[in-house]
Amino acid sequence: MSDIANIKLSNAQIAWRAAQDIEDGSYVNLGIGFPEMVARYQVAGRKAIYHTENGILDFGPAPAPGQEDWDLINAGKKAVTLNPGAAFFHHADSFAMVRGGHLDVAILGAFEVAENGDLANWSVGKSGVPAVGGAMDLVHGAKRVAVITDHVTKTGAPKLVERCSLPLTGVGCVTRVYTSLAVVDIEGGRFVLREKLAAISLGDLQAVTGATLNLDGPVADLIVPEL
Amino acid sequence: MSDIANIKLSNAQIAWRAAQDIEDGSYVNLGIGFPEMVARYQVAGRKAIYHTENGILDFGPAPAPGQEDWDLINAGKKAVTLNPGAAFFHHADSFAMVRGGHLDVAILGAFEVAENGDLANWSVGKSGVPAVGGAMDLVHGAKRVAVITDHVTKTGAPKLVERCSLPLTGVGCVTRVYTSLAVVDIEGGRFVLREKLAAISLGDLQAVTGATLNLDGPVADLIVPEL
Amino acid sequence: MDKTIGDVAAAVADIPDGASVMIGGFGGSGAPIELIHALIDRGPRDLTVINNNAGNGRIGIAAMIDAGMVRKIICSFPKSKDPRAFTEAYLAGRIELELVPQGTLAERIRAGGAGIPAFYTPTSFGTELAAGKPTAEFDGRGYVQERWLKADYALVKAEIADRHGNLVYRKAGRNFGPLMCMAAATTIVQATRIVEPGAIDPEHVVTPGLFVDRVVAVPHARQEEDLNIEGAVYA
Amino acid sequence: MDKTIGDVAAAVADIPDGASVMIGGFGGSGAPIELIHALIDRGPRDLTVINNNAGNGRIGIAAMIDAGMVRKIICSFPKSKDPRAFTEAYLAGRIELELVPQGTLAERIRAGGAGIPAFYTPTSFGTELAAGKPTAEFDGRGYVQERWLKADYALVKAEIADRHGNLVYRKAGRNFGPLMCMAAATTIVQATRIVEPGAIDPEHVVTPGLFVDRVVAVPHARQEEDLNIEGAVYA
Repeated sequence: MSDIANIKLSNAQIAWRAAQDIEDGSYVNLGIGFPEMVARYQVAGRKAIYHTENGILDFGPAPAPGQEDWDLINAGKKAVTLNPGAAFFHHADSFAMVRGGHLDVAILGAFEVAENGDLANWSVGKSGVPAVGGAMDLVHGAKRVAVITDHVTKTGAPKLVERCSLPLTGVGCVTRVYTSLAVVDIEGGRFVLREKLAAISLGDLQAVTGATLNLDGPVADLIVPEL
Repeated sequence: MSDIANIKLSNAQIAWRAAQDIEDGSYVNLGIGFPEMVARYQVAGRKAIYHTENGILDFGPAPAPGQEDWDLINAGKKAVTLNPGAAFFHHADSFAMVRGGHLDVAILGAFEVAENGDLANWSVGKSGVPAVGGAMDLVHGAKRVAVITDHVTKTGAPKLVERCSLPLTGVGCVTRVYTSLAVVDIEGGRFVLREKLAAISLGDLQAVTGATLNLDGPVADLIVPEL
Repeated sequence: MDKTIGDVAAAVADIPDGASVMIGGFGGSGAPIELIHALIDRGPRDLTVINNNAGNGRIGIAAMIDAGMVRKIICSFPKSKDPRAFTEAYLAGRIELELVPQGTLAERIRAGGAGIPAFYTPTSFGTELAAGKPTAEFDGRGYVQERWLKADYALVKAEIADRHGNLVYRKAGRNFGPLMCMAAATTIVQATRIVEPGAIDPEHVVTPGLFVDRVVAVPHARQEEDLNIEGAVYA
Repeated sequence: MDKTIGDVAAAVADIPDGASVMIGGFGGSGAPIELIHALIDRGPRDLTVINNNAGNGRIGIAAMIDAGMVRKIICSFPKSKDPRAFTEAYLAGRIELELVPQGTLAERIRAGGAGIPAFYTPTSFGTELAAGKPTAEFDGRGYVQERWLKADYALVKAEIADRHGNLVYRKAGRNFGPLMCMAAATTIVQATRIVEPGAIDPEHVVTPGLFVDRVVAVPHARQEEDLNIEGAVYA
């Protein structure tokens, strides 16, 4: 397993891969932190409209340094800009969009994802200060809820597991996982491998995955550009 | 009883009396039909802001004939005008104002009012086409829910009763009734007479009332101008 | 992203028999008359119509009823100046009525759009309109449990739309429009004017475009009330 | 009808010990810093604060915590760039935390303002944040029952207010403001500009004046984020 660190995708590459599945005309929410990176790799010629739960639809990238307007921020409290056609709304309307299933895609980070679609991404347990933000809403908030994550933890433990051990964010909510090694769908309570890096064997991939990777048709090579 | 028809207040006079109790700065909803007349007698020097459940706050009187804008109507679908400081909002926000208790006064008509505060004003029974509109919301919608009504029906039957016989609009919701003969509060499940026309004796008033009129302190003369 | 569609006929061309259709408007204010008439031209049957009212005169929803397209109406106030179409169909047993208090109707539609399957309201507690519904007591007061209301389609009238579907309304024509846009699987909007994205100030948008699927320009939209004053008949 | 009040001190002068206080803002956007600091000057104790966050740096809500005024915080995300004030008080057991998912927090506040005592949401179903709450199944899916949230006071920042209390906000500073205005017994608003009734287009009003009790002009309102960048301390 020691060579996983050498072959695995960077965060940028995982974000790039996730961006390829965002269709033209999609309404998208990107979780705070790593998922925000997906917007950088929006496919040319496709228009995605980004939603931020603090009340903006169709915001754009960060302004130039020094040009920040701190009333114009995203859910991660980073300064953003507006695209033509943007709209402001209050928090109840914003979460009506989320909870009402009006987003096409939500992309979130994960501590653990289980083969039954359960997600744990908000709490590592009892110590410290708990904080949940909008994560528990977002997992019920989109027609498609995807996760982007390293395939294993910093200590090498699997993040794709049979059952989550950490406090849940949502039950049975994730349908696709983009990892540093593979693209895995969740269907009927099991992981189905769709793509993997050519450099890793199925056996080695299974060895760093905490639940069975099922096959359902051919497994494509996970191919991403240098970034 | 035959002289009740001669001494009783006109609708305009009942509306005038109800208008005297609307304090400066009040937010008021007037039910469709007869209650709309209360706005005509707003006390000089007091500002009341009228709410209509179809989404306007601070509308004014009807425009001149021929000047109607049929997108600017009240709940009775009559053309209105706007005062400076008016606002438009959608139906859910409008009934949030109602149901959330943000109105100071709602004034409604009645078929029957019971001594327990129950109101029947939307249905005369099973035949024909039933229609409820906003009545059932309005009875839970104001800090003070008052009724204006003739004291008796056209056939002389009491409208102030022990228990409503018609389908209820709301349970225990009315706190004051302005009738063509008297002003009656509802307190602790009983009618308390506050004012009556000087021309009618307490006994005669009781005789046309379907439940006991209790006394709690002096009964004032119900005095209204010619209108 | 361009949600505009060529004409009202194309905008409603896929509404099938048996569909549930929310129709904006309170009386004539906000009534999308041209979309309704396009739907009559298409002629699907067995529709469930959700509107505050149930038609007035011989146009709009009343004309849908006269055309025999409506199986059921969910509304708060099926009366109007000229309610013949509904009244005759209802008394003849040709149309089903679900009568809902107006605020409950609005809140049920909002709940449908907001992913809230049920809520409690004081409205109708203790009345016959609460019959058969679950009740509960909170802080000593009785409430009725009401369910969300969704629909397959919404037909809504706006004043200005941009190509992304952002909307502003006109005066009290707003009424149920923003709620119905949220609660329908497919939202179809007629707008007096269609503008480029960015032409509506982001602070002034009432319905964000994500709630809207199709936008069609009807620059000379008629007011239902004016048509009724003229004695118009759509058949 | 004139809801304006002379200064921020007068605006918050009656907020007593033990009050529940909703405070608008998401991070620094929409945070009514001047009203908060006026409340610190007054110094009521044992407050319950409802906000999306729990303070950042040494100003605003963080400074309220440092001043020992806050008994409990109801929020979704008690973390920030500089969360020392809350973190220290929380870990020392000096402050109680009710953690609520952000959308549930927003909806509970709206419900409080809209007279809806309880509603069902999919959010948090099956998680530890649903522990002890009633659940129900609708159409085969599990939901959690959540209760309305009201407060004695709301402190909200608007961009423009008229003398009747009609409000518009600035960009994403809107966030919880319109909801909190609805849900508090007494709503206190600081506005950058106060105008005469009629100066705000009725189509553009975001919070109608009936939800607002007091309006105070703070023409040179500071942004919490800017103050934190400057290293400001309020004590």
